[in-house]
Amino acid sequence: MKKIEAIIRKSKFDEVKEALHQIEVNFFSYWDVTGVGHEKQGHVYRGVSYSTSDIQRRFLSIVVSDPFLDITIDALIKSAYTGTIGDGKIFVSDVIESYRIRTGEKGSDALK
Amino acid sequence: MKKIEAIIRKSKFDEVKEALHQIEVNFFSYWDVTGVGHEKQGHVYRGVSYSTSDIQRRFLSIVVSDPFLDITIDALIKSAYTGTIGDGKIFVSDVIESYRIRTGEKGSDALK
Amino acid sequence: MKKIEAIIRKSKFDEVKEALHQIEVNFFSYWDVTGVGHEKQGHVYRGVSYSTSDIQRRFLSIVVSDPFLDITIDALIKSAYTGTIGDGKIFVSDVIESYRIRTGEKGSDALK
Amino acid sequence: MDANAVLDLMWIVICGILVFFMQAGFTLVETGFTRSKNTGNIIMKNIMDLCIGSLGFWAIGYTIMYGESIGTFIGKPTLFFDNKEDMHNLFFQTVFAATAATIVSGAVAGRTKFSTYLIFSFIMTVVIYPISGHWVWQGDGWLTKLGFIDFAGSTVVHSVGGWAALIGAILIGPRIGKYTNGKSNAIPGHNLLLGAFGIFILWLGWFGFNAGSELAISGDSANNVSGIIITTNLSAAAAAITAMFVTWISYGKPDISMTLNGALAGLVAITAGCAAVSPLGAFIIGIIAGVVVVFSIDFIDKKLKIDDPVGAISVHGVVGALGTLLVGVFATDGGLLYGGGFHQLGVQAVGVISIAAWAIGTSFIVLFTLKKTIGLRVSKVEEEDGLDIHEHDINVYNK
Amino acid sequence: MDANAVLDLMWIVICGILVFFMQAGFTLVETGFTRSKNTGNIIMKNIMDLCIGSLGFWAIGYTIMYGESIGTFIGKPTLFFDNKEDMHNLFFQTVFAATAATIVSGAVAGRTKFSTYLIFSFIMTVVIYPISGHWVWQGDGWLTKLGFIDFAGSTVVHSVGGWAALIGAILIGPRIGKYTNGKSNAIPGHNLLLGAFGIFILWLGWFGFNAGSELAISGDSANNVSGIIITTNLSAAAAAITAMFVTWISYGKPDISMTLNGALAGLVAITAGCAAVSPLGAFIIGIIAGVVVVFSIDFIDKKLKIDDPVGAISVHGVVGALGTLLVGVFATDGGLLYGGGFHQLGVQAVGVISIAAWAIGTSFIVLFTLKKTIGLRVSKVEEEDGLDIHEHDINVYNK
Amino acid sequence: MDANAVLDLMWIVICGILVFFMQAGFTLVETGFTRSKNTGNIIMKNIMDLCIGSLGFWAIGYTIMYGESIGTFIGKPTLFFDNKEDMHNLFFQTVFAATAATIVSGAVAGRTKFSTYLIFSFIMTVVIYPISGHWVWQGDGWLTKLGFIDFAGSTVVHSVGGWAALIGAILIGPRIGKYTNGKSNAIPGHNLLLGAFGIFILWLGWFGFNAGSELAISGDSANNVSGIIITTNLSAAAAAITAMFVTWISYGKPDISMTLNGALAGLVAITAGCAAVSPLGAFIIGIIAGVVVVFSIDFIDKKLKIDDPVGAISVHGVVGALGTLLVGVFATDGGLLYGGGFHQLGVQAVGVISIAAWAIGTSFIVLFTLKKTIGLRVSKVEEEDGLDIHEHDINVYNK
Ligand SMILES: Nc1ncnc2c1ncn2[C@@H]1O[C@H](COP(=O)(O)OP(=O)(O)O)[C@@H](O)[C@H]1O
Ligand SMILES: Nc1ncnc2c1ncn2[C@@H]1O[C@H](COP(=O)(O)OP(=O)(O)O)[C@@H](O)[C@H]1O
Ligand SMILES: Nc1ncnc2c1ncn2[C@@H]1O[C@H](COP(=O)(O)OP(=O)(O)O)[C@@H](O)[C@H]1O
Repeated sequence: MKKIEAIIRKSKFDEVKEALHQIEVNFFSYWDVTGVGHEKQGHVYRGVSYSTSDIQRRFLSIVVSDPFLDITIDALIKSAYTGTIGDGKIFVSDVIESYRIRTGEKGSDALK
Repeated sequence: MKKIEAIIRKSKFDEVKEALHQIEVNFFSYWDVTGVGHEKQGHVYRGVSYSTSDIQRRFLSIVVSDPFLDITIDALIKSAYTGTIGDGKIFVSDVIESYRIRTGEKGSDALK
Repeated sequence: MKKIEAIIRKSKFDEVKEALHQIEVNFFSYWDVTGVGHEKQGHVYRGVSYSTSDIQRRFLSIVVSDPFLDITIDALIKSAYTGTIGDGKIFVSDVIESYRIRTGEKGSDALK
Repeated sequence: MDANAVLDLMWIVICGILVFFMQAGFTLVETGFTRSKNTGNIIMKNIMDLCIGSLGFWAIGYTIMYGESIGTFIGKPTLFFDNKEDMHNLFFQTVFAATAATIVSGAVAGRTKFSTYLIFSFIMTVVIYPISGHWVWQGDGWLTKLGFIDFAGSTVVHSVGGWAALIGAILIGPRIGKYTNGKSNAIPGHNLLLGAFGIFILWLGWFGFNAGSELAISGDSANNVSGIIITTNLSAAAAAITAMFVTWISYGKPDISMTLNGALAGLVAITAGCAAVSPLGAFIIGIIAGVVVVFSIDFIDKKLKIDDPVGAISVHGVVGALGTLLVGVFATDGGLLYGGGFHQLGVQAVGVISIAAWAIGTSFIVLFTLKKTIGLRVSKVEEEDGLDIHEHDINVYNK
Repeated sequence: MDANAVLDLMWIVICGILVFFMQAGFTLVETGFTRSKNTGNIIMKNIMDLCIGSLGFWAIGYTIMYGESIGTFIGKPTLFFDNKEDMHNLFFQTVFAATAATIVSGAVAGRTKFSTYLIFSFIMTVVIYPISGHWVWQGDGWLTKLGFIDFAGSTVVHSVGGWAALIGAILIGPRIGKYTNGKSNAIPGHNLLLGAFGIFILWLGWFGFNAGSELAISGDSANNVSGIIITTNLSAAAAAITAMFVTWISYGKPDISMTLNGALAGLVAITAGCAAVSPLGAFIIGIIAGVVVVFSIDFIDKKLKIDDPVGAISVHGVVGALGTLLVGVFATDGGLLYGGGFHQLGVQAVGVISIAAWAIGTSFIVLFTLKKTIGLRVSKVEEEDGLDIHEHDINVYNK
Repeated sequence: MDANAVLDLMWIVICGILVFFMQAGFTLVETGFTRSKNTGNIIMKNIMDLCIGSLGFWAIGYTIMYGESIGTFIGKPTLFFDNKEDMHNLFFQTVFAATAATIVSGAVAGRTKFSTYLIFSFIMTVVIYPISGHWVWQGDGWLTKLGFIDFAGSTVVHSVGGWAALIGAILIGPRIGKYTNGKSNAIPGHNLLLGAFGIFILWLGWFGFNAGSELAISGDSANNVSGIIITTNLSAAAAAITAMFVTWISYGKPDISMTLNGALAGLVAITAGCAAVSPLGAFIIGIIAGVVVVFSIDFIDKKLKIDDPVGAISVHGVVGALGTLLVGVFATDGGLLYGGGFHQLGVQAVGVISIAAWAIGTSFIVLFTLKKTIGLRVSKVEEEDGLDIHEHDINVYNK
């Protein structure tokens, strides 16, 4: 099992969700984070101009069984893409074990 | 050391916290996330019915030393359980190193 | 590649960010969490005294390539330090793969 | 000035101040019923239509409405009104004009270009609203002569705003994601408490709106004023309760946002007849309004697929027209149920229809022209990210 | 109507409008002092007790209270009040009735069934409140005849609400998690700014509440009205400062929510005597109220273990009774400190106790019956998830 | 009392109530424009300056201001004002005093010790404000005798508050992180909607502030009152629009918080001359205020590097002075543009400067003494964590 953490534009979320839905990845958790990265936004507040690289983003945490890894990455990259700086990142790491609280199931059974 | 990530019902949080407390796991971090999963909630807003699988949940991140892993999982599964769809998931992964900022301690010493 | 998760005091965030900037770690994501730990805060609300170990903290998730790991940890420990209980923790884990959505780049190239 | 005249002036000023505060109520309702990313834009639209209205109505709008009648159709305009004896009336009418303009804002929330909105708001206040207003309230207008009754403006203010809102919502189109695969989707407002508090403020202001429209309080007007306060309050209460029960029965739960719309509908409905109907009449008008508003919102959203985030078209347009018609039914003097026959009802219908035609026609011309020139709508990216960040470079909510 | 009569009517209408706005203040205080998951439910309760009160008091409550006295105990009811000369009074009394009802809402927040609340609110407005009100304010009531002074309703409105709140809080029981292992736990409100803003609105409305209860402003009443404004303001200010210092000393920090409750307590306390005491008397009454309210809240929470999220029982019940008694001490005409002896104080005690008995008795009967039939309380799951989602199918706060 | 006298009293009471409500407006603007971690502290400061003002002005401040003049410089103080005939004036002046005090709060938000603030607020209300107020409004004050015109207090109230705010902001120093490497940093407010709603309330209250300052409404005053309502409204509207366009041009987008400050600036600017200028004059004064306020905020922040989170120094101090001077230009009777020559303008300058000197001098002495004794500022940790948690042991916002 792998954990995929994707940090995407908030405005792309609906498309990403739809894309995951298409490949039947209907299980994940998300929350809003602030991202620091290449992208910079220039602002003026009460006459003070400032530029910030702290940008609102959405963080998705998706645990998938190994066979699903590639298509999920693929779906994410395609649906979250705009081509301009700030599209975000995807990180993959290992998950040793998964449990479904309701049933106590373990392993990739817990992911379905 | 292992990282346990548990995604539970918000309404179960107090019980889970108490259960962790019982087994002396008094160290963790949590935040609110939206979960997408089996559970679906039907709503009506201004006459429009809609059903959403996006449900408010609480995300717990608990790093424990290896001997604590099993009892923690156990406590989580028991205390977060209701038996109806949407009880949530637990994911376990490896942690290579831990530091306590205050003392610079490393390894499982940092976790106590 | 390694993922560094640091849980720090909110009030130390600006210093930490500056310290990371110094060592050219300009890429990360953060969000606010509640931390449960040693630190306890005593409060009185409408005459009821209570003490809580649930404290507002900031969670930083930083993925770095291996050579950057040590200096990043170092910078974090130094800048987030106050010496009193509740300074927070740092956890390190493995990342198998990283992608930059904008370019599709993989591996540590995706992190720059 | 003698005490009675002072009383009248003071009453008008106080009521004007209450109506002024309705701007804050509209702002809260509109922000509460929509998403947080557009809050700043809504603030600006609402403050600006108050400012534009204040300047525009003083500069010319007031005399277009109340100036000496040119052929019962329009007032003779003079610039920069400055008649020391009439300032209280200018004030009272200014805040009414601002109300008409602000109604449109809610229906087009979340997707409209700010600069375009400013232009439309200006035209609304100095042309569209005062001309049809002249027909009814100037004294020599053709609808007055016909015997049309719209005491405080169910039609003159609310329907005009509501019909312009209708045209706006149609021409601008729905928000992205509102209708997909031919289905209407729910886009919950970001803070219903703001909405509820806004309703309290509007209800409060409405006492000024209706009872101030007596334009006097001395002598015989005194009891009229308090009668109006009661009819206004009863209609609002009845409509809110009714809307709640309608949703309770139709959707299974007492719906908050519809109940709030219900209260507003009750207020709009009684506006035309608040001085002409009995308390019992007001109560029944409220019940009717509470039923109609729920089904109207439903119909416009699900059947017509016109995206109106706050329900402005139904609350102000549809219920405004309805309330005006109901005067022909419930007026204790001349109403159908009081033995007056169909005459008054007929006159009411003529007024409702001709003013609807005027409001729809003119706002279509204006908005269509704006669409073809500077455009009505922000770009897709701007809408998705929210108008606040693109139009005003700000996040309203921060740490 | 002559100018003086118009002045009186106008004053009553304006004050009624101010009191009306207190409903918004109560809504904000109650939502601010409780958790976000019940916000929508609180909105609905507060809007509905206004609506129910508006209809119920018009339909029958007003005449139960002010109708011709049947044995000094109850007014002769007539249905659907429609006396053109008296509409301003109906309005003023309606918003008072709604205030009494809404007080209960805060004490039972976060766990009460919505439908049950609606029924209780109705009975409160048309039976419990108007009957004891008749005793004091109708003119022929037995307490009036005894010489009982409750100028604007510390007892008639606030204590009645407060005692009903007490019974409600007891019968419904504490919120889950409020008392564990015999210890009271803190459940901080979700937005104290709402609470603070609500207090400003209540303070504002209270000027109408107290000064409007003069029921006139012409002639000699004019100076009474402004005197009342001052006593009201001084008592509120003194009580807020006092409550702040009491908490500063007892808990180590100036506590915000207690300071807010302090301001309210000062307002409730002066309500009975606002026209009978001097500014200095008002100042001292405020100080006493500010001390008492803090200890009362403490006592009810920690010793009696009655869960009252907003402190309504203390603020309205206890301090309302206290303020009524203090009239017997500070009334410049007949008060203990002004050489009037214990007579007035005795009369005040009789009034306070008999009305408390009435309010406690009747609300016990009603609520106990409701408990045994449709139930008072939502289920455990509903309470944990929040009333908004289960009772109204909505999240008030969204993106 | 005859009907005309009652009318005057009633008008003053009503306007006082409106001005009272401005306290809520200031609270909302100040909280909205600053960070959430200090919200509770701001609530407490604003409630407390109202309470302190209410008690202090009654206890002594009012007679210092309006007591029999001692050498045209100060009123003869008497303790605990208790003149039944004059309570309406005490009330009206009390809420004015509270306004002057509360202006300071905004400029020193986010870093000031609460206890120190309370002391300063008390001195402000009972010494600084009433003495200079005496010079202009008591009738025998030396500035009155000179012919200085400050109808409703651009200088007497707003500038005094603004200059004290200036000294406060300088002596307390900027918030941590506001200026780094010689550069001004943006610290966005946490909820601009609160700010906007606060502005609506202030605008509302300002009708009472300005039109109430006529201190009468009967007879000839009636038309003055409505004239003032119009000039007040026009200036606010013109200034808001102007500020919006200035930011649109300078920064590329119509800035929300500056537009809100613009509206306030228009209100402050017209306060001195609201009864002396024509509608057109008010319109132009508003435009000037709208331009000046933006550049003044800019200048104070970026050039002077004085940290004023809400722009109080510019809005109240600078624009207050400006508005007072402009009376010398636009007064229809005696203004420069109306052929009155430079005389009035000169007198206005004398008033503006001498009151500025007084306010700056006295608040410097007081604040400097406080700085050297109990300290003005919280510790670094307290500021970073937020004043709420350290000063009041509370989080305002919870779940
Ligand atoms: N090394 C990292 N660790 C954690 N989050 C990262 C890292 N690098 C980037 N991010 C997240 O990805 C977001 C997008 O990255 P950015 O550099 O702005 O654009 P791009 O990926 O197009 O080069 C950042 O705002 C941040 O949230
Ligand atoms: N593969 C996954 N990755 C991340 N989060 C998940 C995953 N599967 C489920 N979750 C989280 O667990 C929650 C509960 O899952 P759900 O399928 O609704 O119920 P159940 O676990 O009882 O089958 C989801 O709302 C989501 O937050
Ligand atoms: N085992 C853990 N897993 C996850 N988060 C932890 C863990 N231990 C500590 N934390 C986080 O670190 C924060 C600081 O820890 P605390 O014990 O209070 O202080 P210290 O690290 O100085 O001993 C906690 O509030 C919590 O957010």
